[in-house]
Amino acid sequence: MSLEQDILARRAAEVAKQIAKRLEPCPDLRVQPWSTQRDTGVAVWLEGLVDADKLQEALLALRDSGGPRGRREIPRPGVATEEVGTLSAAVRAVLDGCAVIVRDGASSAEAWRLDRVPARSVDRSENEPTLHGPQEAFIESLSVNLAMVRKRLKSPRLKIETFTIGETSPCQMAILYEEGVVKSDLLREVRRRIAQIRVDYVADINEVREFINDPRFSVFPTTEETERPDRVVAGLMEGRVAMITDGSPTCLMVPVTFAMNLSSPEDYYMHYSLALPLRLLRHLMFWSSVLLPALYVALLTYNQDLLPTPLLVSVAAQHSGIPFPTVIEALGMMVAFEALREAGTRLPRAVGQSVSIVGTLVIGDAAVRAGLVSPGMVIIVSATGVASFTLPALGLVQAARLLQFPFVMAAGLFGLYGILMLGIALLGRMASLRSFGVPYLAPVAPNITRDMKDVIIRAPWWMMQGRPRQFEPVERDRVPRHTAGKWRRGRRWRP
Amino acid sequence: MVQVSRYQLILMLIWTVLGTGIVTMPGTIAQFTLRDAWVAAFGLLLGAVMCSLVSLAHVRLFPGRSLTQAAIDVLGPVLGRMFGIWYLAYGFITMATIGREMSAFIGISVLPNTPDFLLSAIAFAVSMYLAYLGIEVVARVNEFIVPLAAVVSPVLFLLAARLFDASPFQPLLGDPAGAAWHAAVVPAFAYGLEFSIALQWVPALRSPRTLPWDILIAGAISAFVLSALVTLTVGVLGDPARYLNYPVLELVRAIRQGKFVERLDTLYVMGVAITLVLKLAALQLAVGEAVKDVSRSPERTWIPIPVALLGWSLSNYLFRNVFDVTNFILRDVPGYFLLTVVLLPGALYALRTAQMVRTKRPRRLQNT
Amino acid sequence: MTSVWAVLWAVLAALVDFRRWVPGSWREWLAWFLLTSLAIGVAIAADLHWWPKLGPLHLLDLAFSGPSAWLYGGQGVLQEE
Amino acid sequence: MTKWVTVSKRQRAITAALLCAALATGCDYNDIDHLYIATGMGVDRQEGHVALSMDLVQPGGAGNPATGGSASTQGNAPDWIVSAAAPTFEDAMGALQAKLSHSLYLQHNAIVLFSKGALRDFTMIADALERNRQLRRSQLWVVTPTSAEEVLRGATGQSEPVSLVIRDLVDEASRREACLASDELHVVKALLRPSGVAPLAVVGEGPDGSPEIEGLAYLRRDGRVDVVDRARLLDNAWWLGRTFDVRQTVAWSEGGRQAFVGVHWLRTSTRLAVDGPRVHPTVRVVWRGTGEVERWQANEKMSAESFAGLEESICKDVKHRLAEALDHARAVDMDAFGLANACAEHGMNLSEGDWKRIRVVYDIEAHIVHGQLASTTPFANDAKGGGD
Repeated sequence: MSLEQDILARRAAEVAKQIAKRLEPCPDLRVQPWSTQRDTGVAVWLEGLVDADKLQEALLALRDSGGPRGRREIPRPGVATEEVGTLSAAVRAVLDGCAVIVRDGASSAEAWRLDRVPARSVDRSENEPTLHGPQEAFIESLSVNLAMVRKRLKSPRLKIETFTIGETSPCQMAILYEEGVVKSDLLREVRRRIAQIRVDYVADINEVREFINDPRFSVFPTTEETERPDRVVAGLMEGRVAMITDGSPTCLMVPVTFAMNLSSPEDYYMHYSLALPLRLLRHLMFWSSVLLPALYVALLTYNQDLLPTPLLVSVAAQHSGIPFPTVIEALGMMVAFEALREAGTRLPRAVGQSVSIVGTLVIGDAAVRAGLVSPGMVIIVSATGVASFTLPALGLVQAARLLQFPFVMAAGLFGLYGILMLGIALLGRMASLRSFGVPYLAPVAPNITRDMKDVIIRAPWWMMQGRPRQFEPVERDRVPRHTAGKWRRGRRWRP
Repeated sequence: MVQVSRYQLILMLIWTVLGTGIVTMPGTIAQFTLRDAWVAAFGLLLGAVMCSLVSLAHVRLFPGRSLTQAAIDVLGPVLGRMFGIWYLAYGFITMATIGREMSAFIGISVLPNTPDFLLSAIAFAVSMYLAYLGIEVVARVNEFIVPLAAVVSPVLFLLAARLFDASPFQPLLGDPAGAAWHAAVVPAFAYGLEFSIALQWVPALRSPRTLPWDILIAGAISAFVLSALVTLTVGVLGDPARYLNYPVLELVRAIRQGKFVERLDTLYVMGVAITLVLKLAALQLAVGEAVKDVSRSPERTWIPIPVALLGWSLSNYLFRNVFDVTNFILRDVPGYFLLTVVLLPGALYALRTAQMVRTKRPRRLQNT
Repeated sequence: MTSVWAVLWAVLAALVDFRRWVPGSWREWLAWFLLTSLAIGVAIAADLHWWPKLGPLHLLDLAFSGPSAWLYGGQGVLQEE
Repeated sequence: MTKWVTVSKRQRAITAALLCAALATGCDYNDIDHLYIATGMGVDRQEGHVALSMDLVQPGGAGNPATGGSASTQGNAPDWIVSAAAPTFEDAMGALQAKLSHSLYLQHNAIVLFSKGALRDFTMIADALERNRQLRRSQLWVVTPTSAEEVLRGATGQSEPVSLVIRDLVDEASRREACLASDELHVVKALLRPSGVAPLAVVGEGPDGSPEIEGLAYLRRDGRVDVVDRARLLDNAWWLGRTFDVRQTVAWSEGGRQAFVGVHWLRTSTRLAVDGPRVHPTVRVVWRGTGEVERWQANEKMSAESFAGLEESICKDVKHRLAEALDHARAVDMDAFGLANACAEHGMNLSEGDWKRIRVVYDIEAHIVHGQLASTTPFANDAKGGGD
């Protein structure tokens, strides 16, 4: 578009016409002339995005005051204003939910932010439920989400930078960090990667995630996604950076390590002694959700010697008469289970649950009765599913779902040896991953002993005075040393 | 910047030496002596001390340089490359030995019908991948394995210790000293000298200065572990340890605890397979570094494939059967390794010192 | 536009990253060629069961069994199974 | 960011081939229902042939709740026996496999049951067993005086494979007399030591066809066997190491009258110590026992003094039993109690047969802890009983 066309016309009606022409066909565009003693003009807005009552109130106030002459002279109670100088800016403002006030004879217009964008209210967290602790979750509005973070972190050092991404549909995006804690290199890297995003529109923060991810094709989540403001605040205080886009109820945090994906916010809201068994369980469950079917196949087809005799006899009895080789049986069952799981999430909620339960029970039972599948296989595959449900990070669940297939194939090829070799390769791959410079397997490999107190165990809060070293925070201690002195020595308050 | 911490280095060295050590060393030791087997295992420490001395000279004279780089520095591009090629031959032969030991071991113990070359091909492929990912990743995988090993191996130890019986060791030190020395030669010169591959990793170390000390620590830990293992093996198996190829495997096979724990040998084989892959990866890193220096290449990503390929085909070709491997280790390796990783580098350092003295003397005269 | 095969190929390429496995300079090519041809030659020799009387192992044995025997304590005490 | 590559046909083929290759199976693939799981092996000798009987698990059998009623052709038993004979052990294995439609799976073999006759060719068979990596090292080697095949066949129809029953029998017995734990490792170890004799558990066919422990057998490296019956089991078990929970009836002479006291040994241990000069060593048998009185048939009141007297006569009895067992071992020329081993551990290598001439002294200390229960029952004094 040429520069000439982009200049706002001097006549307000002409401007309104131009805007309408850009947006045409556009039945929800509203144009309303206004006039004061001195000026005349039009207001242009999209119905539905603008709070009509407020707009009329503001226009009324405008008429009483004598019209806009300069920016400062207009009394606009409760209305945020921006000056727009070009036609395309005016169009964008209209699309953004502003009312554009054009004055006859003026070279620029005003965008009044009177948006009433449809949004849901703040609700309980659905995807990351906990029993204890705060319950609220982010919604699809950036400003509300930022407010929710601000509400929890009343620190003057909490900094919020905004970016606009999306070529066709610009989208506001904010990065949040705690100044003085976050490592400056990390911040620079985040800004650099965000600047490189080229996308037409942003539907969800996942697009941002895929653009700024370290490994391009890794199945492992190298960014943390959460819909819980409390988790975001905890992350910020550890020296991490959070990203929120407008229109997405998910917040992205970097960097993240593998072990963090296995810790649930619940761990921090419960008594610390409970966190140890639960985390151990989750670590175990992650590996069993990846390996269980493969191990079963390996034990049944290659390494029967590892089974105790009574178990072997019972498994052999279950398996006699099954027409398929164990590998095929396993792959078939796994595919069927994945299908059921997918059906469970896609169907309407009321139907979905019954489908997944009924499906597993009825179809599994029928398959066993028909002699198509051995009962052991049904148990193993559903145990794998249950194991993956214990993982708090959805990204890891998806990784486990994907990874179990190659492992079963490896087990079919070389038994335990195949599993082991693939496992080492996977471990190498995981060890080579980095999330914004932080090794993915930290603090286990490379070993950071100080940070181990929040990996498998969760140390009591009074022992976690230092921030995790793996993120190299500028301020290493949560509380300045001189005030923390007596806690540091392990002494606690006694009556 | 790729950097390996001291802790990682020590772990890498321990796995490197114990990788094949736990498979074959108890067997070779038991061929010579049973009563003194536990002493012979400390031969490993002798090798560690030699390597430590060599590395002491190395890090003093060539801080931040690998052995092959040092050779090129001292001997010039032509002679230095010759040394590099000699070192490459050493690396490839060692790799082939390990590959053959591994394929034979796994073939015999868990996958008898799968061709050996296929088994070693997989192991070489995985270790190649690790070597490709770089020394840092190999070090991290080593680190990751440690907690697992720290849990599993004591359990195996304890389970086997129930069958322990001290009579094979009585009377204490009853065998002639010669037999104990014969048994100690292989641990000292064939396995202990493998610590020297750390010299090739020097450019990647965070603190190369402490390398001699780290080798000593790794050597002491490995010698201790090996001695405990050998003691346990001989104590449990008794006389049969003499004729069994893989005594530790038999030791684990003997474990039975109630009705549920009846056969753990496959688990043990898998554990050994992990350490062997890590060992192969560590060697490939060292050899890759040598290839890089010899071909004067700034890149290292192209190296793993040809190195692994050659190591793999050599492992199939050089050793036609397991006896070739055992024979080679018993008859030739001690002298070969001593020459390659102790005497030749020693000569190199002497030469360097001579060069330095010659160049420094005039300067000092000028200074004074 | 990108086809499905291109995506699969890109995933594979990212996982194994073989495009970086190609040598760059002529020296690298030379070393690569030497190592690979040696590997292939040896593999063919093994496949054809071609083991010469005086193989590399025998050469090493000739050279180093003496020094090793000296390490063992002077005389040929090596026991063979 | 992402640089898409254009894909040639060759690359497409490679990708597709890799995807297909992922569905293949390896060389050692052996599905569990294509295996005959052997839980026990019987070795017999038939006119110069080795006869092997395999105890194979029948997964569809009655013992498995998993399949319930689906009985297979061989009936409802949990196991079935297949036998074959051939001149050598390996040939016999081959002949066995030839009779089976699935491959024979030996890794779960729990026992090897030798008939007494089969042990004459022991070295050959032992070598085959020791070298066979498929077999467990922890499997039990057990002897039967009759035919192994009969013992195995006699008991089928129970709820568990017969070889597992035998294994449990021997396991249970070895909890009392440790020497009955005759697994391969211990037997081979014992045979290779200077004495060259190993104790094995003896299992026979009971009156109802089910197996039972019949005693102990000594096996010499050359295949000679000597069976010790159950009556003399305890004497020999005391020589061979620890016992737990065994019972002994001691004859106690008290003022000219005989009385019998039942002693329950909670634990006993025996070890051999070598003393004296290298030329004429003395083997000291150190026997220690802790027990309680279970039956008190003496007129005397139970007291510390009477316990002291009792301990004395127990020592005499134990010594007598040990001496008798040693005499028997000397008579059959088997160094069953490892006198040569003890000397070798002391640095003395005895020549063949020298062990018989070694002086043996007994150092026996019994410790009776309590016996209240035995004396407080109302029937204690009236109970009649005799020693054996």
